[in-house]
Amino acid sequence: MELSRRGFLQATGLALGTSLAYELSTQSQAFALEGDAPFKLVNTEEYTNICCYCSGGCGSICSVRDGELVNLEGDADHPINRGGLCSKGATMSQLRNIVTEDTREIVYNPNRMTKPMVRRPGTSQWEEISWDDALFEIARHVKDTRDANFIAEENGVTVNRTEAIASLGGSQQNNEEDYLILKSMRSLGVIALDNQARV
Amino acid sequence: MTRYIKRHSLQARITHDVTIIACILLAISGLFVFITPLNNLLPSQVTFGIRMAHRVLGVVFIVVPLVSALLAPKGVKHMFSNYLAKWDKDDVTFMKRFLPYMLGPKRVHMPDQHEVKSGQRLADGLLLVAGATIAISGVFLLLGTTVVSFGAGLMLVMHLLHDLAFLMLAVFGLAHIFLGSGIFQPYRRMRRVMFGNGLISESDALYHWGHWAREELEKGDKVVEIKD
Amino acid sequence: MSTEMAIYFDSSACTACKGCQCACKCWNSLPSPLGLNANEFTHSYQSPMDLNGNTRLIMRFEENESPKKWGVEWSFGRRSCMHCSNPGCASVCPSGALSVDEATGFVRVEEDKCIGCRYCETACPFDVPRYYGPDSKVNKCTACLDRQENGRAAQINNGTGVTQTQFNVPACVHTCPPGALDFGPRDEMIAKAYERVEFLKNREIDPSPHASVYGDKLFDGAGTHVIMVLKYPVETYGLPVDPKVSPMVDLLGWMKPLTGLAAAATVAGLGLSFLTGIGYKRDTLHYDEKKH
Amino acid sequence: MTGHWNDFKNADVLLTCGSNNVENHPESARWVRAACDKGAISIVVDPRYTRSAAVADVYCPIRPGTDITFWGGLINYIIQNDKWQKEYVLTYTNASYLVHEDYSFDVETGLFSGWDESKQKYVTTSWGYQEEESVAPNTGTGGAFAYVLKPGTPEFTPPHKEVPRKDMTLTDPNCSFNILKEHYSRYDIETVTKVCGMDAETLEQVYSLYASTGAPEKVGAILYALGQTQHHYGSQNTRAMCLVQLLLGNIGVPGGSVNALRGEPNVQGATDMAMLVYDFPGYMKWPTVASHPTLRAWLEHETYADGYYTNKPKFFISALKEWYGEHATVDNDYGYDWLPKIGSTDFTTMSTFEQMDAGVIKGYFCWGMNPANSTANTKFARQALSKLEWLVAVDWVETETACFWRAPDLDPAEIQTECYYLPAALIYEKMGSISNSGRWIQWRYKALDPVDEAKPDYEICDLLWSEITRLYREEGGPCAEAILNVKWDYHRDGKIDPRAVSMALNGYKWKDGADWDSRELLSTFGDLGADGSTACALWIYSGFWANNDDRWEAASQKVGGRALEDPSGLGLYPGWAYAWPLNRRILYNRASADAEGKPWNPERNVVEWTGSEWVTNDVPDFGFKTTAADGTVTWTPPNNKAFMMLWEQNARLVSYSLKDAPLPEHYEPFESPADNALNKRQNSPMIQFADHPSVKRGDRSEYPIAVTTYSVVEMWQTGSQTRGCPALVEARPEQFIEMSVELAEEKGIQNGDTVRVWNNRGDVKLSAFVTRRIKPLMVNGELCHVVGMIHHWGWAGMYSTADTVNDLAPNVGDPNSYIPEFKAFLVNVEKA
Repeated sequence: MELSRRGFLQATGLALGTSLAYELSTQSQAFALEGDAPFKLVNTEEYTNICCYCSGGCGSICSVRDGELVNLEGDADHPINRGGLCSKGATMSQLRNIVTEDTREIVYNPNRMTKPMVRRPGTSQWEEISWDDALFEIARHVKDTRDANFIAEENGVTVNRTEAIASLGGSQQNNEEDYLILKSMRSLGVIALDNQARV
Repeated sequence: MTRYIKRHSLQARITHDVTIIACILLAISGLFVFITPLNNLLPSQVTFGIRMAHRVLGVVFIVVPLVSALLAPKGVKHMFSNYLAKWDKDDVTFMKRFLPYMLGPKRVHMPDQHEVKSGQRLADGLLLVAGATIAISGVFLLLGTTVVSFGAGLMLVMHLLHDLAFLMLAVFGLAHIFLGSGIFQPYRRMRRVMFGNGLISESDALYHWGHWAREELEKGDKVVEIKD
Repeated sequence: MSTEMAIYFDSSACTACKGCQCACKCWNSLPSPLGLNANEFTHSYQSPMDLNGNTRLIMRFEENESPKKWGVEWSFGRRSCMHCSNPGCASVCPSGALSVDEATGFVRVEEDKCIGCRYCETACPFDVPRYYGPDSKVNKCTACLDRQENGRAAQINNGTGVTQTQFNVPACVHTCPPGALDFGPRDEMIAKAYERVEFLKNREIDPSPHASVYGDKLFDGAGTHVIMVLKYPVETYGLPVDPKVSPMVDLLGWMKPLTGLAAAATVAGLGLSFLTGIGYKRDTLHYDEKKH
Repeated sequence: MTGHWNDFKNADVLLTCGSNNVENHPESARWVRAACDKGAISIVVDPRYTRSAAVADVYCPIRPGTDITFWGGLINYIIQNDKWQKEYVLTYTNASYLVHEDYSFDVETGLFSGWDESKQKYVTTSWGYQEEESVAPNTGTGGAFAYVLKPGTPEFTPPHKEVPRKDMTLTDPNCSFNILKEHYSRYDIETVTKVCGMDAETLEQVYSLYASTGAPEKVGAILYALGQTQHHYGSQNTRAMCLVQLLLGNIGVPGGSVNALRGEPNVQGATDMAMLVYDFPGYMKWPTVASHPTLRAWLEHETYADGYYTNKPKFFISALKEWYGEHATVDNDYGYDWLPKIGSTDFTTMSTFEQMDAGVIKGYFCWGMNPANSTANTKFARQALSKLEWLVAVDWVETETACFWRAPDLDPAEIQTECYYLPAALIYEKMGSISNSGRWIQWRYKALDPVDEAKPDYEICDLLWSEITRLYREEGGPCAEAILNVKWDYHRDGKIDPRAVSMALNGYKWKDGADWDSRELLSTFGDLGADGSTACALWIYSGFWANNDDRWEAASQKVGGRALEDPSGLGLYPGWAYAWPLNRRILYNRASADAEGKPWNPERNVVEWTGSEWVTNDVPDFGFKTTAADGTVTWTPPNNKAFMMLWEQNARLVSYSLKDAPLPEHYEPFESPADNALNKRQNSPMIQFADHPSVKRGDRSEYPIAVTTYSVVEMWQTGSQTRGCPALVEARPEQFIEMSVELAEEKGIQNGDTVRVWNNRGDVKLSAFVTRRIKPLMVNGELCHVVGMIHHWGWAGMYSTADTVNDLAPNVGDPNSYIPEFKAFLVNVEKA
């Protein structure tokens, strides 16, 4: 590497400066970690869960402290995965929490949208909406669409259906949720009810 | 009335003193890097502070003499001419008698010397070389671990140079302190030359640097008389 | 009581799912790039291409031509700290941040002691330690000694009936789906590796004539605490066949005692000098200009 | 699957075809390896040398979309080399049944008998059996249909059993076995290699290794996934695998089975629950106008004359009882009329986009799904979505569907759809049960509260339902009673509680006025009645939540079981979770033993007849004993009824149950680089949606490169979740197309170059991975280039975005499952 004398001096200053700045900026963290950092799983509560990716049904354990997820890893008891989790499974905690780049702090994953949103016709932005308003508006849409497109009879057969509403989903939900979705949608007369079994 | 010779200017003394204090503190803080168990004795805040101090002191150690040299180029020239002066018969005799003298100052007597005596030329010269080495390797290590990548090979060489220079500094620095601060009996009062007013008494000057003392006493421009 | 422990890696069983790579990140709270498309496109199944300040373990992919019918061999390797028995990194580490764990033989990392001098980077024959700028710390596999030491005692506080001790093996080993990674006493892991190599060499279909054990005998027998079963020749995995710690590292190792000795000798000599000088007296000298 | 994940370890040979199992079902690798460590052989057949191939013993290439040829060749090999398991085939399959005299197949037209050109479909009568006699249903005491006389049971006439004619000597050419033998005689090694593109030596090695499992004591497992199913003849692919396994005696045996490695975490549960147009929960049929205009018609059409499905009315009526509760009575046909009836128009996923485009569908709910990025021909799907009046996306993150109006090819200003995004809770932010591919129902405990305003799907559904019902109560509406009479009582302390739903799924004795604290939970569907005395939402789950003593605690229920004992050593783990039905770990396990009830291999002992009783390691899947009212047990000696879910109780070689063929026959993919070499018809006559204008079929003169699409381990589906996890994006940062060194050279493409891939439907750019793991194949004597693409990217998300690869896939599908053809179509490639 080549450095002019002046450049060398500048680099020296820069090196010293950055090194000092880094040392200072990380001082508080270094202080906090002083000596032995406490073990990650002190005073945690463990809850078992099942992986949300392929249908292997691998077991996982969530470690929780003060209502926050501290760790998630494979369940060593589980007869199928014996503690194992692939890259996706091993990263399930990141669906909720991620680590920031510079300060290595654990924060909620900003990629997740955690508020109800609405996008009005013709616009190009989401707007926040309260749960109550969202549910009210959606129920209104559902009722208006169903009532306007309800088929009570076809060739003398009672059919009680609407073809104007479709519902897609189920393979990401729990069984109990599937039943509620199925029951509500079918009871509205929905025929177009499908899930990722085929796509 | 006692006659004194002005041996070192204020600037020279400040430069020497600041640098040497930095050097001693660097050695101590460096020891905490060098000797692992020491590090383990202290809480991490303290070792952290020590690490920072080593870098700050390193800058002092390098910048102060450099700035001083830039301010007094003539002095630097003079200093180096002394260090690089030719060795005469007395110098050779001095070096031959050095060890016996150190172990028997009452019996062994040294020949007259010039402004920088031969022992100084050797030991302090090496101190200067070691200082420069440790400074340069230190700069490489600092840069190499922060803003640039020099590669493992060069860094290892720099580590080695830094450690070697440290060894030299340790050996010659201890000797320098032993003599310079006057722990060694014949060198009593020497401390003042660098850490005092920069004057040396006629008697001491004649004892340590006979040739130089006589030259100065004859010239007289650096001679001061002070009431006892 | 201390038992030499080791991490076992079987490249023939590894499916390169990168579970270990990700579990390492998650357990150790190591970040990944967060900007939009901020990761370097590696044009390879391998990503990232090498270890970095936030990545202590990667899966390595190597595609080679093969004399076999389909003409290709695809090997999966593990790139991380090998945990040498005589680690160059620990011997040059000036701050004690890297040291050999007496109980297990793994190379312990104590981040709070790291002074960011990066000596270890230069001393590692496997080019493993990486410096993490924002922290001014070096980053390398810790063998999850925190889990090894505390995991067994970690409490399972719930009503779901978890029975087995869960958290006491390294995170990468724990998460390995095909069980290509294992963890246990070093001699057992070595024995297991040799057994596996025999099995691979003698398979009726698709035998692996080049299969070998890596790590047990390196460094003139001192070895490492990661024991690998390599299905293909060693070079395939980007591993040095005969790694050596740089002689400079040895030289550096000598510097401490040498300096100590030299300093001690100097002090002793000076002490002697001082003793002989006790009672020294000298007449005041005067310069008589006329005399000369 | 009929087995389960741990069961792979019991196999002698494992054949993975149409799946990249170690990559996309990573835990399967543990159990495949467990088998191989004991000396088993693993084989991977795939267009690419995959991560699965890298750890397998034998790899065999194949051209995408030619699986039936591969399997047909194997069937032919097995029969020609006399490797079939004769006792098994003769005893447990319909090999000896005589197929209808009119059965035929014509190579010249590629059609089976019964083709109705005007209706473009088959009349399947000629695929059935020759009738020996007709037996009236037994409604007497002890008879299968005695229950129909119970008060409360709706009136219907149980069916007669048409007993098929058999020839146990297999001399009659119309024996099911002989028809099979004749049909696949065209599938010789030479033809197979010509169509599929592998070399004969490798193919014969694979055939010979796998056919070795025809020895009675040996067993082989087939592992497959969407590589088999995502074709317009996907159902026939799965049938072909079943035929292989039946001939080799590998179904019902530990270490055997046709193992569907399903892709979504609860796609099994969603299928069980019938989140499908034509299904009713528990593998029954949703009422259609044509076949089931009334409850009576449903019962008469769907009840089997023999086998376990003689009980089907019990399951159906119990489900209706749970649906409508006190409003379901025998007098109103248990509310049957309120259920919507399916008409003649199809509404499966691909059709829904056609219907949106046509303006029929106006509102759309998407529950954790992302069709704007995942369905075939997504460009068309997005255009269809933009015609909706409203859309509700319930998800964890902003999916491409939620923000389809931001798609690069659409202008938001022109889209009048009102779109709602409702934030859902993550899997560990809620509780509930989930079913894996091995039918294990397992419990997920809630570990913590959802972040911010996110809510569990069950709560979202409940809130919506209460808002909708409020509107109907206040305003009324057409057939409002169909909504207002629905029993929706899954609350505890005023809040929706999924455990109440678990009890509903499990089933309970109906008692007017009872609630979830007092209803008596049933431990088996054997206790269900067709008389309204029981309620059960999903009969096959009966028993998973049946502990009446601690009914709100999952850990006290079988679903929460964590016992690790495995007494048989076969990996059955009977105390871990609950495998439907009745905690049965291996379906059809009667077939694991010979005609006398002795296990084919004593090391794989699941059920065994000692001469006086059955000793069982698993819950028997056959009529093995009868218990009289006084508790006396009468053991049923061994018989041939190993498949009791079919009325024949024997497995079908020739089958009339699918719409498109009685035996799998090779047709080329909709867009194929080759002509059909096995018959003169290029595509299946029953291919769906091919005529829709959006399909825009491409020709091989313009698009000569065969492509297949697939997943990588680090990403999942459309990537909405995985592209939101930084560690995964770091591990797989870019979308790629894999191509051979030869093709790259021809096109001047270097590894890492951005390439353009296009056909009539779409045009995408992505990175080229030039690899030796894909090679051009010789097909019908011509060089055929094959490329492969992953499909996990879209424009949404903040860490990684790229073009939508599914724009390229053709929206044509299978007539039985309506699955799109993602796995084989045509594109062209150039350096971008």
